Amino acid sequence: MNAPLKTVFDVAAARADFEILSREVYGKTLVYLDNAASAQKPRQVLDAMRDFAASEYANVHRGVHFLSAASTERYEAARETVRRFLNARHADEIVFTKGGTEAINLVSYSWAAPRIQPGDEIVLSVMEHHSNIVPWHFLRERQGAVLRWVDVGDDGSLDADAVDAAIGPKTKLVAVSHMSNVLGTVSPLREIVARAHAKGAAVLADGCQGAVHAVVDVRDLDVDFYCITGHKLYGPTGIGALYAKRAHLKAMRPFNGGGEMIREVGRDMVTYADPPARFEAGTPAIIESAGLAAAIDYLSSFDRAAVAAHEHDLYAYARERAREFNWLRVVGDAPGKGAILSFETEGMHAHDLATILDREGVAVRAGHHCAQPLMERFGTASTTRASFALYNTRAEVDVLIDALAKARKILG
Amino acid sequence: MNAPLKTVFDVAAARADFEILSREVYGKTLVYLDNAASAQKPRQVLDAMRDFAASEYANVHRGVHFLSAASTERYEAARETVRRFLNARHADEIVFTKGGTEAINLVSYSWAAPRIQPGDEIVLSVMEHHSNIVPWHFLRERQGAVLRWVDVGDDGSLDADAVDAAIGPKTKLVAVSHMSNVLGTVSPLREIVARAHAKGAAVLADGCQGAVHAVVDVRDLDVDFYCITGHKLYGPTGIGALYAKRAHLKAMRPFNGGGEMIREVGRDMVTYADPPARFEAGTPAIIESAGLAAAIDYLSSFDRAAVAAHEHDLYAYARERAREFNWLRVVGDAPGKGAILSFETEGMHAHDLATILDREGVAVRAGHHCAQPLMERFGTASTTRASFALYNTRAEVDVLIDALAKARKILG
Amino acid sequence: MDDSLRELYQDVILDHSRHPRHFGVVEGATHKGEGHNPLCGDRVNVTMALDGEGRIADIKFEGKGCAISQASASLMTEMLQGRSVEDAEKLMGGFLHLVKGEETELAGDDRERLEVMAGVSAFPMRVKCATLAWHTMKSALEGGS
Amino acid sequence: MDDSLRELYQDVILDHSRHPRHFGVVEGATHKGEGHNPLCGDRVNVTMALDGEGRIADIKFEGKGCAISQASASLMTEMLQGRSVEDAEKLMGGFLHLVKGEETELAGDDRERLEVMAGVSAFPMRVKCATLAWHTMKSALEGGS
Ligand SMILES: Cc1ncc(COP(=O)(O)O)c(C=O)c1O
Ligand SMILES: Cc1ncc(COP(=O)(O)O)c(C=O)c1O
Repeated sequence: MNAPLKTVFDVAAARADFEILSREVYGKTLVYLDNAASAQKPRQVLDAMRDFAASEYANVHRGVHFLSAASTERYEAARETVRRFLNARHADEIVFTKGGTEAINLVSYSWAAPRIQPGDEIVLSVMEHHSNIVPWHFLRERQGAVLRWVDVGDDGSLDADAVDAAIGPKTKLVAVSHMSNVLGTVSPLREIVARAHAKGAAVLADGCQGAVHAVVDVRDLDVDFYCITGHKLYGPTGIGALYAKRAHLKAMRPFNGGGEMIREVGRDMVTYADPPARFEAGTPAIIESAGLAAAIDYLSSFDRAAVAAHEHDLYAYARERAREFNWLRVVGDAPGKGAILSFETEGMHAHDLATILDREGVAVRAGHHCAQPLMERFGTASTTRASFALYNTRAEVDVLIDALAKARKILG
Repeated sequence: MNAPLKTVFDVAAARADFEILSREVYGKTLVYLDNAASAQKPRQVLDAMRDFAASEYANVHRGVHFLSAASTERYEAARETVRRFLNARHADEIVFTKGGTEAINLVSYSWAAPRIQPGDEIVLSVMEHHSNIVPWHFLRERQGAVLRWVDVGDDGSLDADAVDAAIGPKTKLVAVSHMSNVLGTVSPLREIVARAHAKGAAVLADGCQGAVHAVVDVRDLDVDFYCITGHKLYGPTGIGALYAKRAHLKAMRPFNGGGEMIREVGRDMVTYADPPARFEAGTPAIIESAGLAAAIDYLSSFDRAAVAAHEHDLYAYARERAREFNWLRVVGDAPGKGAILSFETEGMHAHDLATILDREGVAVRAGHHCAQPLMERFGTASTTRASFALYNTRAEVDVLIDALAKARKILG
Repeated sequence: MDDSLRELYQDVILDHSRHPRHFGVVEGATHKGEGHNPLCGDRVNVTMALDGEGRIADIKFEGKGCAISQASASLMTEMLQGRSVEDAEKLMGGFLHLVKGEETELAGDDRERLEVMAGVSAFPMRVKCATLAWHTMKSALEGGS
Repeated sequence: MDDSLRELYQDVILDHSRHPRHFGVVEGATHKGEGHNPLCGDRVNVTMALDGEGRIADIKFEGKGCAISQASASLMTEMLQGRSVEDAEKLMGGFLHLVKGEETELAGDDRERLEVMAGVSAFPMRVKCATLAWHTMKSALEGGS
């Protein structure tokens, strides 16, 4: 599975793995800069899924026959791949989910809901994605939890002291994204965890963006819960994973009920399987697990630091070139931030801009990016966002900049 | 999308669509008879997913750019395909889920949980799959619901009168499988619905098996909730769907919280989107939705009645040939049942049998089939199950019978 | 430059979006509506005062949004001022067809004035932007103040 | 017939599974355990009476299951009768390695008698069947009665 590490990052070679990147839209070459919404998938991932489905597929677990054994092995090997990717201690600390959103909801329903008393607090940053907000709003609406919000600085940075200040004796959980999908801000996660633990609060890190752009070590971070999603990791849709410390999982009640997650079912009793099975009711995303493992293997085949440097170069170049436009205001400029360029444009609405960029072949996202509290913080309803992946190039940044200039001509 | 209907079912032509069927295991041709656990996928499904991912993929909704629009269109077209497949009135009555299990849990969490008072009753048949039992056990454990069980006859048939008798003034829901995954029994669903409605109870039908083998018309059935799962329908893993009457969906609270399912998110308030978006938090199984649509199109390209007749012929032939063995007792022989042959074998344990069959290339399932209450009803811990799909043949039944005879020689 | 873009962002549209007519709130409105575009989070308010004969004596809108939604709201208010409720509903039906690229029952002067919005039909993802104000107007008429 | 099948279902195994030794419940047991194989729903009970010196004076099992699990339980009880708790744990370690096809520390007579179970290693899905009774015995020793 582990190809030798490529130590210099060769973007042209990587691009060749992504068939979609050579397609055209409206007669222009596609410039895909909507990676924070979802990344494209290399042929290694698509091949892995197709080959698996066409040659080894059956339902997992409980089956005695050859294909079922092969599928089960493949599925559990994917769990081990995720474990390694996050450097979790045990494979049984990895629960497969349908995506990042479900992973957070699992924590909300299975860990938090039975533990939350009215007045208990959950600390959130204002830069959270709705997926790391709404599950906590449920606890507010249904059980009287109190949400305590931590602001970010004007540059979008999140300060561990500010988080610390929000944590009180009634704080049960700190829920914070590892990397913001709008600002690119990378949270001081290790420090936040230390502060939270010192006060007896657990920490959930939303790693849907963070795990894509940097090496994650959940043991070093000492985080209680960490979630990832396949489709942003160059992997398939329909799969994600939750890391949770073994002790947490053991103490958590089930989320969905169904096959595979039980020990015994009677008419008036039911007992549950041990983790991680307890949290994987029903037939899991079997084929997608092979795709996720292939995606992680793909990403891991590169020197991650070289990829990060490449992405940072793209961001820095785009940031620099954006200075040409005095009508463009970048939102989020924290030190060490990831390769996401969000901006407002004076007198031009993000949607009009995105429509014009689209006709130039440039795919960006315009809107609130599922982060309305953050939009409110920056006094806007929407921004335009160009987010970079390993396969993007400086030449694509140039296309973006030219397209922005054109849009200005039309709308300005 | 709609190829002309093939009016005579040509099993050899269909087999050619399933690459995996020509593989060998242990040097023997694969005879895949574990279809009730999960069906194999035709190249039409695998191609649809791969082509989509390699040429049109982006995240759905909220995106202004070309690929996002194309993906959204594809995703919503899949919803329309499911609507048509079930003959639902409106596409917004179809909610995509990660599978059959999640669909039932959605009803349990979003519809039932807020409506169940201690002592309220849920009526279940003893032949339910754990996925249609455990979510109701949750309501028993957490909210004091009472489960009322309806027995099946010795031949495995489910009687509408028996269901009716179990429905009382405190019954909120009748949860029953359309077709049993162990017995093959087809429930008298239309009658059950009429009886339940007459007494003010809603009906959830677990169609994970039923929808595979017969044409479903949720309007004619007048059922309140109906669920399907992709992987048994010759489609991908990681996707399923819930049909629910529009009025139910409108009145239901959200299940998972996250992106796409909100209208507005503030620091101290949240409002939710209309159905079906309200129940589809986060990035959905986008690529899988194209696969599911392709699977439904594939199945619909055949004369369904001809497929059903073919499957029934396989069952009848296997049933007949099984009479050669006086040590084999069939479990489930209800009139009109689907193509599932479950049996006990005197002096031979199902797992030993399945292991020997496996070495002959024959994949069957042995165990409790996620239906422990049913096993208890029939006084056994496990059965062996051969379940037929459209691509199976009489010749494969012969291989099964020969393998059974061999097993008897070894174990008998 | 792409023809469909030129058609979409023609001068009339940009002028309406930059200098929206009937921007504000009708004092003593008899009907109010609030609309929300989940695609972008944009919002629009429509206020109206109906006279005794079911005519829209006054109509205004307020809100922030993209050029399409602003222009559409501005054009709508301009056209509906003084028209009957019945007219408003007919115009809306015709407008929806127009921006979806379907056969439209709009005719004469109405057709001519709304024609500037026809370019939206080449941009399916933007149709909601164009129809937001109209839907809000309709729900205001249905819901009352 | 497949060699690995012949190896798995050799006569000794089938004999043990058809005529299990030490089948039943130890009266006045000092240690009890209940095991459950989620794969098939099979169950096994192990009861033991330990004497003052930490020896297994009596051991029996009860339960239904596949040939592999029954034979394994029968063989286990036969071998552990009269052995020390320490021995039992060592034997278990060796047995687990054996059925997984790994290097095993079993030797001499123990090795010879358990060798009949080595065929399980070619059937990874069945390893749990073979180890069920042993795990149950271990948890009985740990948990007490
Ligand atoms: C009758 C029945 N209901 C529910 C399920 C669960 O569906 P899924 O595996 O898609 O979660 C299955 C299959 O496992 C089934 O056979
Ligand atoms: C920071 C962040 N958290 C959570 C999510 C939700 O993940 P998913 O779309 O896999 O449900 C996303 C992406 O949509 C995200 O960017």
